[in-house]
Amino acid sequence: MSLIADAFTLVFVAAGIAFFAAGTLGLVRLPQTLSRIHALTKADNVGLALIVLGLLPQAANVLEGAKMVAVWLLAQLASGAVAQVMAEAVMAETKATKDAAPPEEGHP
Amino acid sequence: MSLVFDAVLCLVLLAGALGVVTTGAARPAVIAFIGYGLLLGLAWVRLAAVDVALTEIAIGSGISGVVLLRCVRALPAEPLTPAPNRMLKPLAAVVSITIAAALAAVVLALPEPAPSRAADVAAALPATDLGNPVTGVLLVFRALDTLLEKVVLLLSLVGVWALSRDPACRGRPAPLSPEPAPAPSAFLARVLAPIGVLVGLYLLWAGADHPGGAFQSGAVLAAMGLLLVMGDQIRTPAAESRGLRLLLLAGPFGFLAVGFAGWATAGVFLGYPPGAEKAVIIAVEVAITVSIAVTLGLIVLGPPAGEERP
Amino acid sequence: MSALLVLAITAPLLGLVPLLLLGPRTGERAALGMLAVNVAITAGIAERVAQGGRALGYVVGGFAPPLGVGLRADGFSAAMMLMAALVLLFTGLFAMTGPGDMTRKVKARGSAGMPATFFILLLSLACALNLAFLAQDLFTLYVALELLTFAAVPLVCLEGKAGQLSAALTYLLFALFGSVLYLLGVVLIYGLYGTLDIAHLAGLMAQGTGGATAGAALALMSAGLMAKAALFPLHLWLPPAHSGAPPAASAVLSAVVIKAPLFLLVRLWSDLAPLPLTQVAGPVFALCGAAAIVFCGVVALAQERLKLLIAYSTAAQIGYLCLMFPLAASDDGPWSALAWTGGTLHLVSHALSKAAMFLAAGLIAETMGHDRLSGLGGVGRVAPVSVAAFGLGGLSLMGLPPSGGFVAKVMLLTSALQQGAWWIATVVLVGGLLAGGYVLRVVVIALQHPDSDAASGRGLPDARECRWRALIALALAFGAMLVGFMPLAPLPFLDIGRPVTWEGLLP
Amino acid sequence: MTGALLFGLAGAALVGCGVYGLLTAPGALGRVLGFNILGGGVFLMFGVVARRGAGAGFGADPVPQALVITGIVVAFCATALAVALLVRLCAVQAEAARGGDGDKET
Repeated sequence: MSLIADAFTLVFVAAGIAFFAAGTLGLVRLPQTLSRIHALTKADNVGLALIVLGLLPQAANVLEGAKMVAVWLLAQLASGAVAQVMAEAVMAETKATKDAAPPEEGHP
Repeated sequence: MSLVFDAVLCLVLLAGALGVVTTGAARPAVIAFIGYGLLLGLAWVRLAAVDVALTEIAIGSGISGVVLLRCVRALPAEPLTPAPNRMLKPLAAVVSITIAAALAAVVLALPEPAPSRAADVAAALPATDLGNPVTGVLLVFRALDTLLEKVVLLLSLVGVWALSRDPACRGRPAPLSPEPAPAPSAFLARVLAPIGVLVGLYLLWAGADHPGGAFQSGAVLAAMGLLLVMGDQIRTPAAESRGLRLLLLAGPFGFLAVGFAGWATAGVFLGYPPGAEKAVIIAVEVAITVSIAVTLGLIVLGPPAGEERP
Repeated sequence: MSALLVLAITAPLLGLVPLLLLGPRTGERAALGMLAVNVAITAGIAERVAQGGRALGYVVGGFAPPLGVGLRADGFSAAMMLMAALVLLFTGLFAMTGPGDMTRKVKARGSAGMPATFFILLLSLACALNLAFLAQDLFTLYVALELLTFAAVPLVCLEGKAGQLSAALTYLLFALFGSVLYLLGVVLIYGLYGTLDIAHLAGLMAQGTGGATAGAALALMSAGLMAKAALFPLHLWLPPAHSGAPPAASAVLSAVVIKAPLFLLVRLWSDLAPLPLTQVAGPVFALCGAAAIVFCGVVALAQERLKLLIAYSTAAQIGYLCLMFPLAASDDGPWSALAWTGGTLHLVSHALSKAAMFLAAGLIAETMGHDRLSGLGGVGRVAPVSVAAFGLGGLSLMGLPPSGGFVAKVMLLTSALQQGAWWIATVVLVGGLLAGGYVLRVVVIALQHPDSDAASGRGLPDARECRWRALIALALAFGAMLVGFMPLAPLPFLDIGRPVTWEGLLP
Repeated sequence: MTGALLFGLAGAALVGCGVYGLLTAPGALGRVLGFNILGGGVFLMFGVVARRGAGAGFGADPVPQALVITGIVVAFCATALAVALLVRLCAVQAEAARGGDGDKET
């Protein structure tokens, strides 16, 4: 039983790490900020999900497992919302530079 | 195996620190610093200091990061930097490496077995009815330090407020952003803030017996408050508000009041009434958590912008 | 167990409540009341120490060191506390909104009382200083130093001008660098001995178990304290910060704030470090002190602004304390005790005279509208009391009788000559000459006939000095002179409670 | 215990990094960051001392841990005050640059 659980963990965590690595590669190599954000959020969310899933059999009790799932859910929520906010900021910035207006910094 | 992990962690930590100090531009340096803070938190977990790890991540990396990022935005894009002396960097490198090497030698020479107060704390802790020894040291054995450090926190807010254009420190802090909050921010604030407040309260409640406590909880609560401000869910409070001032004073002066009460009940300043130690300690923790949360939040928001003219 | 020690730390804090909750005028009165209470408490402590002939102690929370933290007042700390409390009270009175301050004419000149924030910072300073003089735990002392920094830095930039802000920022960065170095020393000490209590550490260190690490820890802590005390060569932040601040702020910064790290330096090297180590470190400190006295003294001579001149004089005068270390660490019984008394007495008398001089300089600058020395000809006619306060305070800096500075410097000089330390004696004399140069230069300009100031082509303004404020400065200057009526002998009071121990003080 | 030693060496190296940052930083913000790195290294050494002092059923000596928590909060206060000063200084300087040669110091 524990052997199966360990194998399950090993496979899923390894897969999760692969996704994280891919996301990081995207962050480093992709040319545009928007595509970077895309790569990072998508790949990392899947990666985190796989790692949490892989670790679930190792949880000592139900509460601990529930905490791990909660961590994943909160990360989902935060990364999704933050990615959108950042994307909007990037769009606004590119628009501002296109209009050739000096970017507004600080408060009026 | 764990030694390999520690070694890798140390190397990444160092790389992060080097990244912070060698990156020329302000924004990447601050972002690298935030990442460095998270890694440092991991190092604290490896050193069996979970309380410190929580504090480091919440305050040392999280709230400090927000303060620094705000600073980057408020500074002019091209800071007026004189061309650094050619010789400066190699010279500085030599000095720093010498210092690091000397310190490393000192660390290696620390005595074995290491002196420790762990046994004293273990002997005295049962009398306080607490399960978390760090909370015991902070709130009972070295309560004077903690009380005065609350005053330091209050004083740093006074220092920030003293930079207001209004000498009487009135009005609300300038908004975090001149534009209305984007929809995802508002959504995040509405959904995440209640959960975050719950987490903060849990950290406070757990702190008596498990890792956690007033600082960690206060930092999480402050972060949730800031999230609500960023999401336009609440307005920044006015600095002259009597209620706000009371919240700021609750922690340090509540603690001080308990200290004086200890004089009456336990016969010594900052003592706790025999038999009711834990209840009183938790009451103190609640008061200082509230003050920490409000103070941290206000420090991030910055000096009040002066009295509003209707 | 003496309750007064706890009150000395907590009473100033209680004064913050009305300042933060009630109106500025009520808060200001409460703050002044608390500063007066602080004087009463510290006087009470000094009286108890003198009466009992031994130190007072208090164990906070009932947990004895090394697990808990203790407070302890010996003769030296009682003297320093009383001095600091007096300076803070007088400065508070100087800064209050006085009669006639609310008129528009005075307000336009910017001479009204200080804002409520100033009094918050002043009370916090009182708490931080008392803690620094009383705490016996190296980490509690760190908290005290930080409290001091956070109360002192905003004082520099209360008016929010660009020069003040950048001076405050430099000051803060130096102070933070100092704290980190100090903390690094603390962690090494804890790693070596597992305790931070000074009395316990003194016992452990005397056994000589620490080796080079203990020396490194003490050196790091001292370097940190030197950065905070603006000791040469870490003095660069002091002149802009102390000269740019409002006069009442400059007075407390120069008179008492830098005295806390200096006090701790003395604590570290005469109470904590074992004698052989002090004998090694002493000459290094003396060299730094000599360089401060000569270098900063010469720079002070060349200043064109009155407040900058006084600030450089502060950087020079703190050098005298450092001359004391090698003299006091020798095994030469009475003569080393004389040097110790001289050095510590210098801390007290310099505080009083420097506070008087900065307050007087502030009034002179306010009366004339500027503080350029070239335009101050004849200021003695419009600000006679301020000039008198400046001159009397200057007596002490020059080391002329009757003044506290005279007694302190003669003690140092005698001890140096008796021990054959010729170079230290020479530095003491040269420092006195330099101080004489820059103080007399100001006094001569102030007493000139206004008409002789033809170069600037400006007459004296119609304004007159604020008389009651000038009298406060004069009172402080007289205080510095009163210290001069001490007998020229080791003062038994300052020696009460040494060496540091908890024996007989724990419940 | 060797793990603790490793972090001790890392702490020493971080102190070196912080000193380098303080010495070479072009602006005040860089110095504040350098101070924070330096502080982090010093705190880490507290952690090492605590870990070495493990005993009596605790994974680490609780006293240095408590000291570090206090230290982190104080370091945050310092950072916040320095940043606030810097922001205000830049604002005042920008105003002076815009409004000609603004008010002269007295």
